Amino acid sequence: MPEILRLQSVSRRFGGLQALRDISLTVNKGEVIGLIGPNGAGKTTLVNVVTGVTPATGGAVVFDGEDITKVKTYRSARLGLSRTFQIVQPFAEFSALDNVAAAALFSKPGESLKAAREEARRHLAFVGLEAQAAQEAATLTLAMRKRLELAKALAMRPKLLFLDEVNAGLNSAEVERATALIHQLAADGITIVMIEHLMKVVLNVCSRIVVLHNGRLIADGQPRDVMTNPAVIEAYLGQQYAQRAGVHG
Amino acid sequence: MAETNIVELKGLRAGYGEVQVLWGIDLAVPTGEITALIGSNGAGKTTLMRALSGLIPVQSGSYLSGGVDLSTANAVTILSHGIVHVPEGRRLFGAMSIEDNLLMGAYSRRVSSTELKRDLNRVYTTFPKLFERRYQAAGTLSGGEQQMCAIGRGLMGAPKLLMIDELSLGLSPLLVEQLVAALRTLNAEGMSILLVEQDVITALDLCHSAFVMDMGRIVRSGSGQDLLADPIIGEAYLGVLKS
Amino acid sequence: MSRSNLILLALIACIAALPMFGGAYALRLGTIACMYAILALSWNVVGGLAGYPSFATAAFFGLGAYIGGVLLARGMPLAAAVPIAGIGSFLVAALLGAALLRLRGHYFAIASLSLIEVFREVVNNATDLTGGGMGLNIPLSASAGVMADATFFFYAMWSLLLVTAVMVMAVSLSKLGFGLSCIRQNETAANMVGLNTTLYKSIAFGLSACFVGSAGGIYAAWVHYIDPSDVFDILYSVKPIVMALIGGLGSPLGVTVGAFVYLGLEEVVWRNYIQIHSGVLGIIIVLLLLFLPHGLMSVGSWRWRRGMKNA
Amino acid sequence: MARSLPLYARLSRSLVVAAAVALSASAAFAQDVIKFGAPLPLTGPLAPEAIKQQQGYDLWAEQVNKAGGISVGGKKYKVEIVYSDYQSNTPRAVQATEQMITQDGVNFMFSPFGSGAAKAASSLSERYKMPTIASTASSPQVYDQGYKYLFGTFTPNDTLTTPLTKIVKAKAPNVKKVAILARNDLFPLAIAQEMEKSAKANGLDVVYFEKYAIGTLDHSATLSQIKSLAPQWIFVTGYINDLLLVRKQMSDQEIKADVVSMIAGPAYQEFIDAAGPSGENISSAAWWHPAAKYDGKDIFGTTANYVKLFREKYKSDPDYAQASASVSGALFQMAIEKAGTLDKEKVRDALAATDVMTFWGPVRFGPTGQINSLEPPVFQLQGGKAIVLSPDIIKQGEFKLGVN
Amino acid sequence: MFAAQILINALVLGCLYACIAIGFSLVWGVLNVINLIHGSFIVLGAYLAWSLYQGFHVSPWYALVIAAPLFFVFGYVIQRIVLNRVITAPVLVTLTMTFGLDLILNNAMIYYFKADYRKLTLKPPMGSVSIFDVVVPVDRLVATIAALALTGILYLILRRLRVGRAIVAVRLDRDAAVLMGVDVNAIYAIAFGLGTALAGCAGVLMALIFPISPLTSTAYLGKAFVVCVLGGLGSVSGALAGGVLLALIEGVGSAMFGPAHATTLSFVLLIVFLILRPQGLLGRKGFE
Repeated sequence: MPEILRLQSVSRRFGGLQALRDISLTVNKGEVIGLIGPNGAGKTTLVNVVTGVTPATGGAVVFDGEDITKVKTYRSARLGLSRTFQIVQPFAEFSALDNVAAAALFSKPGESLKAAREEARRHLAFVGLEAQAAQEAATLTLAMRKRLELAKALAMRPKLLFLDEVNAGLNSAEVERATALIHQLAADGITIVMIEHLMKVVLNVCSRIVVLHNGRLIADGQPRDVMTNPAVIEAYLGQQYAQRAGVHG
Repeated sequence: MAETNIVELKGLRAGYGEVQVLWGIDLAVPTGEITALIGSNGAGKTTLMRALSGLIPVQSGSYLSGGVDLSTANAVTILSHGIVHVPEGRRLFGAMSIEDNLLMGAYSRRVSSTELKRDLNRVYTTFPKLFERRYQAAGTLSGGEQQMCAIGRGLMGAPKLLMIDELSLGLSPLLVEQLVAALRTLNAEGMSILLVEQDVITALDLCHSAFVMDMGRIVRSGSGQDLLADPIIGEAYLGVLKS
Repeated sequence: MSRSNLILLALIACIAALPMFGGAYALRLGTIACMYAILALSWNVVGGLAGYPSFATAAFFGLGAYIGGVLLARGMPLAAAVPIAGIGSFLVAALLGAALLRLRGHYFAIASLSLIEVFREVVNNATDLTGGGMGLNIPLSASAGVMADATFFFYAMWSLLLVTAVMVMAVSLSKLGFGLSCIRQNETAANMVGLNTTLYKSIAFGLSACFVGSAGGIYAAWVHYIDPSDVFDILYSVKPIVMALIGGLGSPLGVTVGAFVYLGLEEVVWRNYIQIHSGVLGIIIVLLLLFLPHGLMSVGSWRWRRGMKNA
Repeated sequence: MARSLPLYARLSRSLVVAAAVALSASAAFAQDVIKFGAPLPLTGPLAPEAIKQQQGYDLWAEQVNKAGGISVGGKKYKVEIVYSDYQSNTPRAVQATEQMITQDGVNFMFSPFGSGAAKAASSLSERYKMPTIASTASSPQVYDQGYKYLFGTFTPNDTLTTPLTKIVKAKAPNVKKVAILARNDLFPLAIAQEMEKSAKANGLDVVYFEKYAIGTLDHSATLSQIKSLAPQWIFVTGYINDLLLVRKQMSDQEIKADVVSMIAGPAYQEFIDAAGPSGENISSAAWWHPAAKYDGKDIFGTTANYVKLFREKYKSDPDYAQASASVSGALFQMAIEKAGTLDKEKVRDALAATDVMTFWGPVRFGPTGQINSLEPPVFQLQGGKAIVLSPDIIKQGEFKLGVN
Repeated sequence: MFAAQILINALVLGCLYACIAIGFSLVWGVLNVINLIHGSFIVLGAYLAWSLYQGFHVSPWYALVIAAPLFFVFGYVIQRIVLNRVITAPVLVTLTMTFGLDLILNNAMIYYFKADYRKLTLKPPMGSVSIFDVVVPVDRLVATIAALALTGILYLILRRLRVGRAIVAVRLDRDAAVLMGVDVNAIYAIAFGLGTALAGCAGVLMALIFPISPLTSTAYLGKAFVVCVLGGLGSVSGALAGGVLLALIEGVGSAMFGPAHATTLSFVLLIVFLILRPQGLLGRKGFE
């Protein structure tokens, strides 16, 4: 499979804190990758660095053959790199429709507002929010806002989609619905990197898992292999659990 | 007179503005015990702690401590009842020295300087590292030292109930062990502890009893050992190993 | 076209009838009112739509007045000098905006405030071109009498107001306005959907400066004499904001009504309290902010209220 | 405080009087009052000047009304002055002028303060054919616009600097190098430029000529630089606060020179009071000085009488700004009485034909309307008092060298 | 020698600038409010010193002691009654609010004191001291020492006192401070009171040096702005560094390019600093 994203020794430092150390990673077209790790491991920072929200302090990011390390966020968004936010970031005063329309409008130069709204309707329908199209984003429920976030990301016709905890705070029915959507996107050929805490979703959806811990990449491979990797279990669930898993396993 | 529960919640609801996060929490923290609160990210644990310490208002339901209704109390009043919150991410005053951070912990208590000295010394005895660096800016400490400082700052508030959010976050196992040992000692001296912890085993091994949260509700409670064997823990939290 | 925009156009049309009713003094007040409405509407593009608390209005007013004034003094006709003042202000603002609009909140406010100071001192020291502290004399256009002159400048300012209002409405209905609104609500997210926020903010800053600068150009021709401390007066920055706050941020109608209400109040206060009028003005500002924080139009156009949060 | 309280009380009283007059004017006695409009910068940076202007106008109005009023064709008219605050803001000044002409129905106008605002407002006077006297505009550009209705009581700026240079040249042969420091503002800068011209014309070497920004708080660097150039004559222009600051910092830095001149500070009593001993031997020039000895035909009579009346009312000595305001009123009064009518055209012609001695000096207006009959006095602070050095007819003492 | 004189001038003036700015910086840092009344507070302090000296022969040193509590209460009350109601509003609102308050205070001063210039002239004057050829006026020197003492007192308050620690804590992390039981509104009022007291004391010192008039308030405010941005917000050492830097820029700038350009230079530098280093020279690192 041809690669779509390559990280070469990417680092990010916040003052005294080394949030990312020397991360090297390749993402191939059509993959669905789970990016996991305990709280504070650096997952969101990684996504921020790739999307240009926080610039890397070292290393390089190559997207679709282009070095985007120093490229501004809006440029990489237009290149086909899109994301959702862990804490949803809607345009609060806009209707759901206009939220999605904004994404359709600005990701493609020359798009008209009218055409963008038309397109937005399709994406809203896809995530099941057509009934809420006229509703102000701030008044949507959390689950709806998460789906809105997804519709926004899709409206940008991404080549690579980062999903940052799309399921956090959702109930199990909502999670199932979201999982189905992700499956469908993967089937449509969109490359996906998802940060996810719900392991059942990760295992259900992802073909590959990457584990971060304390800013380091500690595992990268098939779900089975990664999940039985003692370093992962120790990092993710604590040393004692790792020992017990060893005893039982 | 000793109450059996230092905190008792019935049907507590809270959230941020229009977004409701907690949907009726029933929970009791027994006096003198260590209670753990576990659950996945976004389950509402931190929100619950913020409601308990008065950082966000309680929308409805009851919140009693020692027979006193605290549901409408502000942070200062709640502190005066000995309920002290060590927040997630430590939230130290980074530019202030360790000692100044500790002194801030005692801010709400109007006590003599000798008493302050004594309490400071107690914290320094518990965490000797802090004493060594007491004039160093808290922001320059390592993660483990920061957590010690945060707990120490909490201790300076003379807590009856110490609430710690994410004790082990970002810490090495050795450090976690040290902190756990310190908490056991404090508990043995009579302090009640409410712990939010993502290292499930650490939490369940340490606590007397635990509550499992999901989607803003308490979905299970029981002793630590019972819960370790409970399949719901796997559902909510440890799904990974069961597959 | 929304109802409030139609009302605004109707309001502006009504103002055009002023010369039929008022004398020269009324026309002067009308000219001033149109001028401030232009400043407030222009400010609204940056402050209301994009949510950046700009205090740079006076800087571009002065800049436009001086560009216009210098050209007029060298014999250029008004019809050429004013557009050049507008375009010049646009370019300067757009370029500066690219650098300044990276700042947020307080920092942006101060930087934009400092622009006034910098521009004033630059003009002050460019004595050969601007006359520096001696001020700049602008020759009278062939005087056709009191009323003719007053009417001419009234209509000049009125036309600019009309153009400004149409511009502001067009912007708010366009992709640009849509993008600025995104920036106000959530700049990170706006970047994330592929919006070139720097470009949009610069254009907004430039557009706003363009009409302010043009107003400055007309003003220079109108008063015949400008000096740096008069045209680079911080009140030209503050008053439009107060007007927008009175009317309710964001809505062009609200801002325009706010401008007229404010000037009406000021005229009354000024006439009746010579010694303490600026204090009375201060009291009005304080009371307004305490008791009517969302402005007069807050009942009518509640949607715009949220703009305040990000402002 | 001791000084300001009664002053404030007086001012508010005069306002009350003015208000009362205004009220009554609108009623039955409307015809018996002549209204003069006076836009003043009561607030903003020029506020101190506004107070002086107001004092001058008020004193004149009080004297006229005490004497029964201005007689026009045998009928006595009381004088009323309509004030307005234009906030030291030129467009406001113009607006206020138009308001007074069109709304308040004033009969005659006084210009707003300074050359800039007077010029801006003068076009209105011309359009409305409103006789107007500018009591504080010296710049010839104000007058050479070809306007018929504008008159001014200040001679051009060079009439201040030229006699000053002459005296220095004659009495201080050691002076070779001049340093000029000017406030970057209309009047101070214009004076400084005249000074530069007259210094060069007299063969002096201008070793330093710089402007300082309005609102400058500190001059120490500038003064250090001037000190290093060792000029024998230091010439500074600005408003009182600037000059006080410069003087203070000069003595702080122990800067000495044979001649130190300041315009316009030493003409003001406040400057003399505040500078104290450090004001000694500072020279200056102004359009008028209370030491002048003119025997006027106006309502105030002799200069001495004017000073006496002023002292009685304000407990301080008048300076040129106050006197100019008063004489402007007196000139109007004489022109109206001579014309025998309130007709604006006729009063204008009477003003243009003015040739009279006043407490201010001989008054004749040139073809542009600017006064051309005055020889402004040069003076020097000696022993805490301003001593007139020229012109010879009012000379009080000799020029002294050395400012420490 | 000329260079040495410029340097000494700048050092002395810089400390005075720091004194002008420090209260402004405290309020900005802790309350996140750009306090446009600050300049008028300074002028009011100067009038207090002048009135006490002219009317009652109270020396400015005693006036400092009188001004501090008076201004503290004044500031405390203004914050509690007016500012606190809009404290969480966006910068536009708080800024416009302080602008309105400034109009009121400044107009009141013009009304009461008139706009003319007063000067507090000590009798006898303090003169100057000269070392080699470098001259330093004694009153500036003394005012500088007093200014340093004031900043030192503020430093001690913030470092040593319980309430000072709380002010710093609120500045660093408002929510965490609430968790410590800090009454944020009270701390805001105290910080604003302290800022006002510092402005009043600065005014007393400035009365020794500069002519007094309500019209000078904008000049003081302008200096405070630049010093804060250059030095960094809410930090005593930052204010000192910013003050000296500004004085140096002005001094050297006016010697090199002429005094008319000194102000321009300082404001251009302010904008450059804002864009490149918004935290200022010493911002964010230190709090003291």
